[in-house]
Amino acid sequence: MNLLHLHEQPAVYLVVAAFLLAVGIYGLIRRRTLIGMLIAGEIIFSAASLNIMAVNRFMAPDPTVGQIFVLFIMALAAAEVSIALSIIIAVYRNYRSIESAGLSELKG
Amino acid sequence: MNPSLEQLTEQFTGLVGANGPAGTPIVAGLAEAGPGSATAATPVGAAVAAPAAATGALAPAAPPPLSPVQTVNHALKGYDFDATVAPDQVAAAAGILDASGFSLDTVTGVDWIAQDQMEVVYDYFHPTAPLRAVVRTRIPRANPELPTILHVFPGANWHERETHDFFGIRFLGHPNLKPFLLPEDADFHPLRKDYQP
Amino acid sequence: MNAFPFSDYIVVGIFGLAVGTTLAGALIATLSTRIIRGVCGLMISCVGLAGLYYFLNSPFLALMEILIYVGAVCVTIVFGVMLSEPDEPPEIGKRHHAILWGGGAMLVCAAVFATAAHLGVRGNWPVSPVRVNDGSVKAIGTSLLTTYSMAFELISLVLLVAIVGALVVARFGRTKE
Amino acid sequence: MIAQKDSISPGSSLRAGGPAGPEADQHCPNETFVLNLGPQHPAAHGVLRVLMTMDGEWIKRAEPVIGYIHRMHEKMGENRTWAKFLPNTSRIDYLSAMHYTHAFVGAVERAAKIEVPPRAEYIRVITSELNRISSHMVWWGALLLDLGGFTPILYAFDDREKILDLLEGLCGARLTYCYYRFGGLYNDVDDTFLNGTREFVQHMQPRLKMYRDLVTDNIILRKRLTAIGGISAELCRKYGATGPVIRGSGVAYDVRRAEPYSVYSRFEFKIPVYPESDSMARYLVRMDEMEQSLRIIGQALDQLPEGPVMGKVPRVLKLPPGDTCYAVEAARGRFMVRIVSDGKEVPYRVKLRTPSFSNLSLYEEASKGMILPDALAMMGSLDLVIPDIDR
Amino acid sequence: MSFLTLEPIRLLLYLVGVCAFVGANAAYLVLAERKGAGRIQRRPGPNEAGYAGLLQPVADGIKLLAKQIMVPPGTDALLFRAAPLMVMAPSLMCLAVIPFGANLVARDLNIGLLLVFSFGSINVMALMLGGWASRNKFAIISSARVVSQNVAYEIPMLLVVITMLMVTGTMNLNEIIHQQAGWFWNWNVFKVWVNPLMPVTFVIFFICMLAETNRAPFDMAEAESELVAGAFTEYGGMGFGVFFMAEYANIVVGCCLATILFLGGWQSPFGALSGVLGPLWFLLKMYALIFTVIWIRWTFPRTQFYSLLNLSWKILIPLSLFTLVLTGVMIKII
Amino acid sequence: MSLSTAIRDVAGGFKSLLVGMRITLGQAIKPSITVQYPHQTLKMPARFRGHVKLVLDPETGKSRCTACGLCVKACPSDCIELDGIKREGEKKKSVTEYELDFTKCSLCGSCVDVCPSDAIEYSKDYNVVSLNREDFSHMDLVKRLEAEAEIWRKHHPPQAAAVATTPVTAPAALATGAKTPSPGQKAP
Repeated sequence: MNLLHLHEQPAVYLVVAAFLLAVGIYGLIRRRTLIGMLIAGEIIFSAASLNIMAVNRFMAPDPTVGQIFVLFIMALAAAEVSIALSIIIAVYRNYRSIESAGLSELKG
Repeated sequence: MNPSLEQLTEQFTGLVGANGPAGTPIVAGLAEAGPGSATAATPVGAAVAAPAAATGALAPAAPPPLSPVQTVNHALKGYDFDATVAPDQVAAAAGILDASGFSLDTVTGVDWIAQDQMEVVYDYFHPTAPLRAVVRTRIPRANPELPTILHVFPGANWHERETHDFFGIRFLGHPNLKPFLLPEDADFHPLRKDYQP
Repeated sequence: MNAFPFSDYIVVGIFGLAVGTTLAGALIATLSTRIIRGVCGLMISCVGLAGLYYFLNSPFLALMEILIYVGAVCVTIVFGVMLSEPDEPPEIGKRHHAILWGGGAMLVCAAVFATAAHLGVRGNWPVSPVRVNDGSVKAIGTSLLTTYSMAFELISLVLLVAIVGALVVARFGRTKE
Repeated sequence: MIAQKDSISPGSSLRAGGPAGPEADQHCPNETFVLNLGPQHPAAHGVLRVLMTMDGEWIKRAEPVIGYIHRMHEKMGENRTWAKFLPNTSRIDYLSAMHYTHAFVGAVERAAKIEVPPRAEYIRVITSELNRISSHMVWWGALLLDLGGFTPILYAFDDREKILDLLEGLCGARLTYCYYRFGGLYNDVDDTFLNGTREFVQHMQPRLKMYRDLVTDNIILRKRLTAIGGISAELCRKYGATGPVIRGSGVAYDVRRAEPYSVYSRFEFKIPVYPESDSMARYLVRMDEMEQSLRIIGQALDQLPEGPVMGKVPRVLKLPPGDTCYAVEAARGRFMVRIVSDGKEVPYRVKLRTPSFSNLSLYEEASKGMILPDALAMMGSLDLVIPDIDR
Repeated sequence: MSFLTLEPIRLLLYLVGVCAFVGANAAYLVLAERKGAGRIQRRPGPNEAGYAGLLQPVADGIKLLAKQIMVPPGTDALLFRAAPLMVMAPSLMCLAVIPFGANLVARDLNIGLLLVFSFGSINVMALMLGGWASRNKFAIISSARVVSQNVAYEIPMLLVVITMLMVTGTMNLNEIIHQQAGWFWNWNVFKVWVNPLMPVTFVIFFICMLAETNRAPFDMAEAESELVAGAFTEYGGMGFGVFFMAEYANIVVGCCLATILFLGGWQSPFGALSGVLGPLWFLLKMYALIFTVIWIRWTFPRTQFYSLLNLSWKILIPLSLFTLVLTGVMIKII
Repeated sequence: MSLSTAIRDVAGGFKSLLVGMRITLGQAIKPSITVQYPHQTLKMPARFRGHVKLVLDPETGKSRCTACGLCVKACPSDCIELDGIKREGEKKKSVTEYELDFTKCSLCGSCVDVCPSDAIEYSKDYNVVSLNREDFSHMDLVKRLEAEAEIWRKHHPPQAAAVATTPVTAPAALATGAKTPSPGQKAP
């Protein structure tokens, strides 16, 4: 593997994406506030996008498909954030807390 | 809507009684140094400025009786109506004036140290009629307390606080008699005549 | 294509910068106790990711990443932080619980990372010999409005639903007063 | 980097409002915070402090805290002779010093029965109205500053400078005139002043039109002031608000008409009244008042009689015992001086009833539920002068 | 191949050039603003430092540099320090794709327009973080305002830009300018045969540009009579100075964009002389717009925050949507 | 609100903005009206009230003040201190010390009003500056008068100047005295 052509190696992108995924999962587990979990979720989204883009760039026959799919993910992420935040704010208004542990009473 | 002086005189006479506020310790020295009507009784011929809205009937020319409720020549005194009431009647007096559409001008005090009294003066003006009314009361200097008129005129809030600041007069029922114009930790009352800085 | 002597090194350096930014941002985003810094980490990570997209021959997506993530998502999250509790609450419960949980999470993540990275590096990914087009903005636009018009419509629908839903939910919280 | 474990994080101050009392249960979170506006804040003209309890940008309660430049003028009055107190009066409301001096001089003249020559009265009216215009110009510029328009105050000061030059040429001072004396005036007017005032009246008409085009008709200003900051006539009455505030609420109360002093009864002028009782109404009242003041000045200049400007005043001024009031229409409303004399050379009590004090006292009531920019615009439309409140 | 044609060297030169351009502009636009305000208010403005006050920016800069940068206790010091940089960097980025002349562009990107907007959006984030990190109530209210305002005005602005994309069919800024060659009626703002409402579109763009750059009469973020200095309340010295410079850099970018999209960029109004004199025409148009911005600031009072949002949601967005649809229809018909 | 009124409102509002911009542009092309203070100065009007100063009597070249103390009594802020002695052969006292506490003075002019011999008047100095507080809290008016008297002496025939120093013969000298410029017109 030539170090000077690192940016043309699909494996590099895949490893970075894997790292992002792992970090995102860690955050999702360890974060105890909803917003923190939301951020971790965004990282996981990023990992997926990067993975798709890498595959799209190096292996796919039609490089537009991956881009369109990533666009789709971005739109989803934006939608998700707006919805999630409005829920968080509503929850906060009602419970004065956005700790995920405190929300168990929602189930009842 | 606009009240006449006769109406006011009548209402206030009903309030304080014909012979003066019951139980108000008006000391005899009033005519000499107090807000006596001696000057108001002089003829209007020596008018100072242009004749004011002279709706006021002239005070009687003879040496005036110390009537608690009287009309005054505006051109001489700057107000038309002068009533002396008992300390516990100030709110009722304010109620009468409020019903007649008066507006609170100011509340202030005068420290009559020689007579060991404090005078609290309520000035009223009328927004639509050319009328000015003054309501005064006297309270003992040792225990300067009288009821607030806050519930009649909410604007009295600041005036009463200021009067409390300057004279130490306590307005019973006032919710917030903290130092107002004076520093927050002020425990002195500068307009008392015995105040030493 | 370039006669400049060190151009390769520069390119690799910039690439390393992008990778580093992405990873560091992601770490900040998940590890910092302050949510606001977490958002900043997300932002940094997204900027780095935009750089990676650029290297992946897609400047369009790179710019969209910045426009959407930094300009919209992060701003929305910061706004949400302002309107609600800002920080991670201190750990409740016993210390060894936290260590246990942290260790467990770390293990899981390490496993995930190892598997995915192994697959990425060792996986025998077939490379398609033919390329239909160059993946330019023009090609994306054409495909979006022809072959993938469904996706396009879905994006707009999702966004519309999101707007309406966010309004409804946030309003509901407000009327509770 | 992760070291910040302090209990208060940035921004938590936004919600660090009142203590969560029993009524603030979890379903009705108390999301207020206290904003300390002033004593040094650009919108607090001078050293006024307003403690605002806010819910977001909405004001739940705005409590003015005053007294930062309290100087106890009333006690000063008890420590010096009547004449020595005269310079103090122009320092209470430095922007309309003439009116304040007028009230004190008038009260003493009324009590001592000093006759003022008619020429002096006319000149008092002219200078008072000039002073009113200059005061309104400062208000106009300052209100626009509050609203973020920077240029009008300089245009207003350009015109105000002309007034100040006139008055400086007349009595030597630009702000704290001390021009009226018991029984008359400090000195007579000269032709420079009379011609200058005539020129000024001519000059102001197109300028007022310019003000109207530039600011009054401006859509942004209209949006900022119309239907905002309502103060009802009843509220004005209960709080004793006077001047343009009550006239902007549809009540034609003007001391110049209600208790005509000096020679105001000899002039024709309208009392501008707007019934809308919003900030714009107060704005328009003041703009119209400038025109009316110009009208009065014009009439007074035409009718100005010849004669002395100083009446007969005893060398040692001793007022008869008793109390006397004298009220004038200052630029901000009714200013009343109540003097109590015990027959000595020194006042027994001087009470200064200032308009801004009463006008501000209704602020707490009127600003409930407004948003911050509107509340500040309303404060601007009240035309506060802080020394006038604190005295 | 000369040394100068080497891409990295060229880019480095442009980097220096852009930085110098922004720096000079930020410094001297402050002076121009103060001079302009002086003219409008009939006073000379700063005129003591140097000839006619020309050294005033230097004096100001030295003063700001000499000041200690205070970080208030209890704030997030890192974010507090990072915010000014975050606000400055994107405006520099944006200038990289602005074509000042036919060949005078640092990076002639195919999607230059998108780049300007994507980096322009970082601005909001930076202001918000600065306000948040200051731990000051005025600053937090201000940053909340910044976000609402920017969200409200980004929509009509992008709608207008989409209209222009439909008219021009490209996101390459230089190409947009090329399309407006010829006499001045070929400029987009006068192309009423494409869209009768083109001047209105330009006005919408200009208004949105004012709002996006937080300029008077839309300077709710730093409404000094309400919020002291808004998000910058706690900043002093060069921290404040950088925010201040970034504000002017943003105005420059905004006016550049308006010039390119509507006023024909470096094209001369007479159909000739736009080759060598191109940059001159460009700067002329840009500074004319900047002068208008200054002129507006010193004429009007500040708008009220909620009517500001109303203006966007109730007037500008419907209007820009209408022009968008109208343009689409017109393009289809022609 | 119907659409037509909405459009009319918007158009009217826009027009009002344009009118405002026209006005400011119109003002911008007019010359500036400010006075560049250190470079240009204004002439103070004749009645300008600056700090008080002792008047130099153009006939004697001395102060007219008789140290009667009326101004001290009239001053509301107690900022005048003066002292005088009765010299040999003079009917009245003459001032030896006149200190004004300018930090307290409110320029009300009561002292000038009450002065029976017109010995004090307002100076036209408005830019009295000092780095030293003492210069204002103890403003020595006699010293300032001396500076004026110095100029006065220069403009007078030597015998008059000589006479001025010997006050006993002053009336005789003044009878022959030349015309005097009025030093009051020249602020130092």
